[in-house]
Amino acid sequence: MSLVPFDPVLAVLIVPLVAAGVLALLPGYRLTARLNVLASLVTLLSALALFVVARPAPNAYFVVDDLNIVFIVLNTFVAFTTSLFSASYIAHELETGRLSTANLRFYHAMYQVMMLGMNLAFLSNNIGLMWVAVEVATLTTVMMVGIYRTHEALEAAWKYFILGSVGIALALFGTILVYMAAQPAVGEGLDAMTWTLLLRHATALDPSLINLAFIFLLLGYGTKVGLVPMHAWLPDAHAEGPTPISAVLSGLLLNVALYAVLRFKLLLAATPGAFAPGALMMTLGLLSLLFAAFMLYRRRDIKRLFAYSSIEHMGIIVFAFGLGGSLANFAGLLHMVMHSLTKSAIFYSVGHIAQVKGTQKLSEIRGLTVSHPVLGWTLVIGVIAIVGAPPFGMFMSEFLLVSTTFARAPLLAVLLVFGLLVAFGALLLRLTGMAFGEPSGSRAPATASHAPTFAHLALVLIAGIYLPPALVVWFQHVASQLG
Amino acid sequence: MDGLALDIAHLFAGGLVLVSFMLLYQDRLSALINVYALHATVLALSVAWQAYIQGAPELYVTAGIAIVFKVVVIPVALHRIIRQLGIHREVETAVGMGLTMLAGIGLVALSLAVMLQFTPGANPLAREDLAFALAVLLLGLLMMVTRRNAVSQVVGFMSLENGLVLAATGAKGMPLVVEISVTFSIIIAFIVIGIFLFRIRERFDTVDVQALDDFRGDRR
Amino acid sequence: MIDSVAAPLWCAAALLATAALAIVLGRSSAATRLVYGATTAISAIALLVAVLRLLSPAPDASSLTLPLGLPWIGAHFRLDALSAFFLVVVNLGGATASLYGLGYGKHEPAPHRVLPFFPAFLAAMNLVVLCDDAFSFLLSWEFMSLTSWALVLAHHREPESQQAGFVYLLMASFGTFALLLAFGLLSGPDGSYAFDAMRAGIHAPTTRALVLVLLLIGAGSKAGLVPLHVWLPLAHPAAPSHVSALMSGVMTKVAIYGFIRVVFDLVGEPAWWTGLLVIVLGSLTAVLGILSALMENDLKRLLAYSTIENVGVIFVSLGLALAFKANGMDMAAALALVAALFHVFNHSLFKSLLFFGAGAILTGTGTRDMDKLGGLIHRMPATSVLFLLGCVAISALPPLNGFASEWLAFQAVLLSPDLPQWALKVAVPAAGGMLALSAALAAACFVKAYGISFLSRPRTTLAEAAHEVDRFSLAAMAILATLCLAAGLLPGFVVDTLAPVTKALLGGRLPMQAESPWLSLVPVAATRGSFNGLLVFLFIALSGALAAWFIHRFGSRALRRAPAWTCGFPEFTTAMQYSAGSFSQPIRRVFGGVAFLAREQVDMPLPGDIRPARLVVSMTDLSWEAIYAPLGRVISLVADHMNFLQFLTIRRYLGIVFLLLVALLLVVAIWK
Amino acid sequence: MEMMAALAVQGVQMALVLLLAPLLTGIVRKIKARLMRRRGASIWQPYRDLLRLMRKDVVLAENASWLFRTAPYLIFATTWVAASLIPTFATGLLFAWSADLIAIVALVGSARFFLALAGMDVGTGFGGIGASREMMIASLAEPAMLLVVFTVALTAASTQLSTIAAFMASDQVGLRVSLGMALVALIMVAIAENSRIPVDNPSTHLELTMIHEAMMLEYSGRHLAMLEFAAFLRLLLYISLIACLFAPWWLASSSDGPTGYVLGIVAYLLKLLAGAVLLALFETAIAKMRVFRVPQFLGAALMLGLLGTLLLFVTRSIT
Repeated sequence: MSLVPFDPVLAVLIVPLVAAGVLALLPGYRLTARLNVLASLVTLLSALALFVVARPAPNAYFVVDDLNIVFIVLNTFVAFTTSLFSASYIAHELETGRLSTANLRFYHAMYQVMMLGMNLAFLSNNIGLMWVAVEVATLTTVMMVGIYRTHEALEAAWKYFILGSVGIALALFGTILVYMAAQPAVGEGLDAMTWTLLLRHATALDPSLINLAFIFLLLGYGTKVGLVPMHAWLPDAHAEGPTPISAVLSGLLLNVALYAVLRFKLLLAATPGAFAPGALMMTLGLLSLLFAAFMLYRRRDIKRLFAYSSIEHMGIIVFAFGLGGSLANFAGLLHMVMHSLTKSAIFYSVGHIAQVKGTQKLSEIRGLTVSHPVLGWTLVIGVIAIVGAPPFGMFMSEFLLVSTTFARAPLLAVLLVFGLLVAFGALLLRLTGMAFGEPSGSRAPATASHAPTFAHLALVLIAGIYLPPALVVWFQHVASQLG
Repeated sequence: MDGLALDIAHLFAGGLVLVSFMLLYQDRLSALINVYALHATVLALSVAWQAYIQGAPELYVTAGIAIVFKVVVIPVALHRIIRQLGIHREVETAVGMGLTMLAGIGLVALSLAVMLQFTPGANPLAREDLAFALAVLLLGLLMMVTRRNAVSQVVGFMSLENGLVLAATGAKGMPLVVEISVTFSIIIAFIVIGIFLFRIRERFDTVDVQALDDFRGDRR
Repeated sequence: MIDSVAAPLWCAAALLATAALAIVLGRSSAATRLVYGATTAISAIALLVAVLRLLSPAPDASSLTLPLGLPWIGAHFRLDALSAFFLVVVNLGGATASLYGLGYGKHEPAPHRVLPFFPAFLAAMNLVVLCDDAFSFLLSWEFMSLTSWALVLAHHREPESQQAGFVYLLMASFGTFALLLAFGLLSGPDGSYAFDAMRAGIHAPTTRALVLVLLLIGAGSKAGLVPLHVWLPLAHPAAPSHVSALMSGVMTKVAIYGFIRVVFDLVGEPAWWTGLLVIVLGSLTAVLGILSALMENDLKRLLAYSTIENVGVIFVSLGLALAFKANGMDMAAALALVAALFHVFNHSLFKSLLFFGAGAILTGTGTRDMDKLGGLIHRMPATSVLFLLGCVAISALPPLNGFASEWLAFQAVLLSPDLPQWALKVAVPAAGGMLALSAALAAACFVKAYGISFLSRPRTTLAEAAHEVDRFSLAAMAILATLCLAAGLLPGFVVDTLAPVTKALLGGRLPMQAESPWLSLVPVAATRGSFNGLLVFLFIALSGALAAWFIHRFGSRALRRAPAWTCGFPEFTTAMQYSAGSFSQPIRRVFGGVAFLAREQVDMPLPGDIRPARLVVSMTDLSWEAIYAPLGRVISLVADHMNFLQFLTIRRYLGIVFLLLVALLLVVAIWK
Repeated sequence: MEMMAALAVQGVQMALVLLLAPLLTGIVRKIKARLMRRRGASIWQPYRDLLRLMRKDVVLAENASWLFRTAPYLIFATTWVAASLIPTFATGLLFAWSADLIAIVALVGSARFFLALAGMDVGTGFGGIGASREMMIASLAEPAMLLVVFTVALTAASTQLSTIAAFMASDQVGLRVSLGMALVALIMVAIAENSRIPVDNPSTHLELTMIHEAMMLEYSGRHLAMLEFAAFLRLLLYISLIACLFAPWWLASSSDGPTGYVLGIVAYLLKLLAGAVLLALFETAIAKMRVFRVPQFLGAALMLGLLGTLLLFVTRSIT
């Protein structure tokens, strides 16, 4: 259909790489912002091409299958909308002087490198390459979290770096163990690290080594997912970094790490002798859900509030995959997509709210639906969507998850519902405080780009009522594989 | 030949664990960095020896990178950072030295028990390397957990990374591109650490993690 | 086409379109008239369709599946006798509320906060009644809660409506999760969520019992059963009056529909003790509800508590139906279910009428506090007549519909000696006693409501300056009042229309009332007991007219005005009148000690101290103090204790991760 | 043809009830006076009072509303209908099946409802005190009354008065404990409803003690006549209810001819006389209770009614 053999997989990787190179050289914020949006748009289009073009055969380094095709498109779409939001957000930050063009010099380059890392992580067929991609994404986000150079930002970045790197190191050790387990069956070199071959020979893998490897991988990538004992970096990284980065962190990076855990769970499900990781994942999931739910009550900073809400939702998703069964897995996958769309939409409006009100303190933000109707109501709709109320998409995933859990493990379902209710109480309490009542602070109209937020919420609303059959088939196929 | 080669590899790996213990024992920063350089050299030797035994020429590249960066560049950079930032010299520990040593021994025993139990199938060389790598990894973590100042945490982290490189070389036939990119990313990590240490120094005028902790977000 | 499920679905879609239109219209002045006009028309059409479906003898239910909702199941919709009846209740309430809104809406300070959500609320209620699979049922159920939450927050500037909104949505989602768990049980691990699959499935007795308890929690909290009722008196008064009429009159009925649909239709054979549980809860709700209503001084809160009482009465009848069905007495079960459904219809009528009246008072005087009203009968004559009719109906006095449904409930109670179980033998008469007590207290409560607000002399300038409301509000109230009278005079007609519902759910039905002589109500047998509303009404009217004619003919007609007798006190101030609190003081003395731990302390100043003595009355809402306050304290305590985990140092976080890793390795090493 | 006869009997019943009511109260007042060693007014005095009041003109308060003026007729009508539905001298009346015992109790309840409202209309303290205390008493008396109705209806397996009377007259009834309790409860409720001595003093206008009189304080002329007549009717209603339920002998059924009716009427008069004498005796023998002791009094009636129903449930399953 086109002259040059257009391979979307390569395009999705090359475009951010080239863009990063170009953006690193260009000074001046206005031009780089537009270029950044353009690059993200091109990446999105090439990712969308994956739907149209026949799927390329998996080679040594890249693979496109039912699991990652949806997440690549989601990743590039949210990256594109975040770039739009970041353009207007950073422009405002420059005006108010919180950021200078000096320390913004590498911002867009870092942004594109992060995109490269994430896309590579999704596309890579090689577990080692995936590890490197996640490491690259982590390092770039560490730099961006510390961009404001305030005391808190540096402390948050340093904490994020140390905890992230330890986590990633554990993940590397897990990857090496998987390689060791695969070596006798699949042979040495690249083959022992490529997913497709590992899956094909899964029956021959050494089960005991795979179990040990999964523990390291779950702890390693779990740190990047933000599961409770390893979550400490997440709230501060969200609160102190610029809001586009919080949106990317919550929306995409958590998904990337979770995708990695899913890949290895696929492997584990295929290995007969391996012990079921369900119990461990369910405990970590419930622990995160309950811990985050209770921590929501004492939060005083709006972005830290939604960071803990991300931990809570990651807990729900990991619990869903831990429970297993086609319905719960389907619910988990759906929840991942819905959470990233809704949470990034919430962070877009939170970003604008923090700018307009000049503060991130919950106590100083009141009466949004009166002072800034559009921002206020998008926040209300966002929070209603995130707590899993119909007619938004999260309701379907929570419906499936809670009903199957109650049918199979009633006590766990009661715990799950208790966690959800406690979290809902906290979010609703803060939302009522922020969105309603007498407005406080400045009432200057917000010069904000609402397009990304509306796009996300519209998608979530549609998904709540009608899911495209293609997506359903893919997810059901993966859900049955996940075991 | 096989027995002797195994013993020498065993010697190097054991030596790495011993140097990790020495790292735990240091109480002055400059001495700590020198012991880290020693740690890196033992790693390089072990990798070189693995290359010789497995007849895998690309491992020499990893050994070379290890020597160039980890034995020379990183310790020198750390020394300059200490001198330039005027960081006070002692290493404050959060947990008593005796207790840390005991914990270290326990960790080594645990890693040996776990790895040897889990890898009956693999060849003896790989099993040993993995066991010792896990030990070095856990000791690195122990060091990060029990030290107060930032530089000693960084050294702990780098020794942890060395354990990983040992594990990677132990796994016969680990593809070169992964080796290279793993070591490469560790180097980038170190660059980021350097930048941060300067920024922290510029803002906090001390690199003591204690001062850093006072600025935890959303304080009570 | 009439009896197919497509017609009401189109009406629901039209309502959603009106909601979208309202958002687009935003703050333009014509929006109020346009939106309420549209909703009136659509609800009227849906009402017509539902009535035709209910009257037409179409035995089979028509169902439809749309490709929306759960991908592999789709959204099922079904219109059978039960949903047709509740569709009538919903759309009748909807039509009259929108008609009332046409007039009342003009005084709304922030119309843009009410208009988009009102049609969506109506659409959601219509959908709940039509849905035939667990997912779309819960989706429209929670959507109903969401839209009503937004409406409760219409006047969001007052802090108490914010608190009302928060408590309401939290309790609503708690209820929805209970329902979700119940549907999880019914659908089983493989997730067959369609209702017909659940109907066909065989469920273990423990599942059936657990589903019923979960339904009691889920639907009960939405309807207002006692321990879960605390949100209702907060939320209903906070919403604009026509919305609180919808919430009290119609939304609680949709909750009862949910209960009936699952317990009677999906679950199959109930255990006998479930009936006992429902009867006990229902009678407790009835008495506690009306006692709290008596203690209220705010008119709309009084009406909200009285809704709780009527919901209690309905649940007692439902419990009786369950008990009879469990023992295979289909005829008695049919009688009890007809009593419940008749009371559902009646309550939606007179409660909406009373809330419209309260709304009229609010626009007329600007306040809901009864102690500021008084003498409105002279200044708002039309509203006072209609409100009086509502009060007479709700107090279950003979010529009107309240008495008819309560009479049926008593007939059902009188059938209960044939029940074999001992617990039921003791519980049913006690429940009958509690029903009678709550009916008597309801009469007292509405004497107070009417007497204090409409009769006697205006207590404040607000009441003096009261003015009559516009014709739309009066029209809406008049429609409901005439329906109350009609249902009271011709109860046989209503019982006949309910027959197909009981036939579908319980198999048995009451004998045809149409053949009974003079259209009287003969539920079981003529010798057993019958009641003819029309004849009694004519009898009273005739004898009243005869007496009036006789006196005016033979006695005197003279009449003159003079000041009222106040024991000779010179000035006749309004403070001498009884206030709301003083009217309920005797009843508080009798019942308050038990129900509210009511304590009265007289704070008498020391001799020589000239400050006035004060009487302090302290009452506690038992369920709030026993369940919700401690729950709130526990959660904030746990949140406090866990809060330090946000402020640890990096080293300690690393330590936690390190300990977890070591622990896992130990477990794996030992356990493997 | 027999439709006309039934209609005639019903007409006689309504007229009889109307005529006897003032006489009954006159007799009660006469006997009470005699017991207190006073001559007391003649037994026809209530008739003279009613006629006198009907001819006097009505003095209305300034702010009295239309409810104040229409309430008396409504109250009189409902009480008269309730009284005429209770079989006095004959059962199986034409309109008997149009309303059963529960409906009659509800009719009396609606009369009380409108009286309380009328009492509050004028806005003086007395109306308020009367209405609030009346509703407090009603909130206990009505459930007790309904429980009595339950007990009786469960024994006779019907709530239709004529069926109950027929059952009570038949020998199946036997001596039952629950019926005894029902009788005592019914008497206590009758005393409370008719505001007789222990609950409320019918003849006094003392602010603190009057309940029923307080609501009628503002009335005058023909309206007062209507309310007084309603009060007389209510007393007759309760006594004929007790007679019909617990002493249903010689009630003429629709089948036996005029002799049965005459016998029925004579028996009914005797029953009324007995009731009046017993009431007068009871009233002079007991002093008025404090207002907040009345709830215990009525609580006892409620408990008796509930116990009666419970016992009945239990005994039925044993026999």
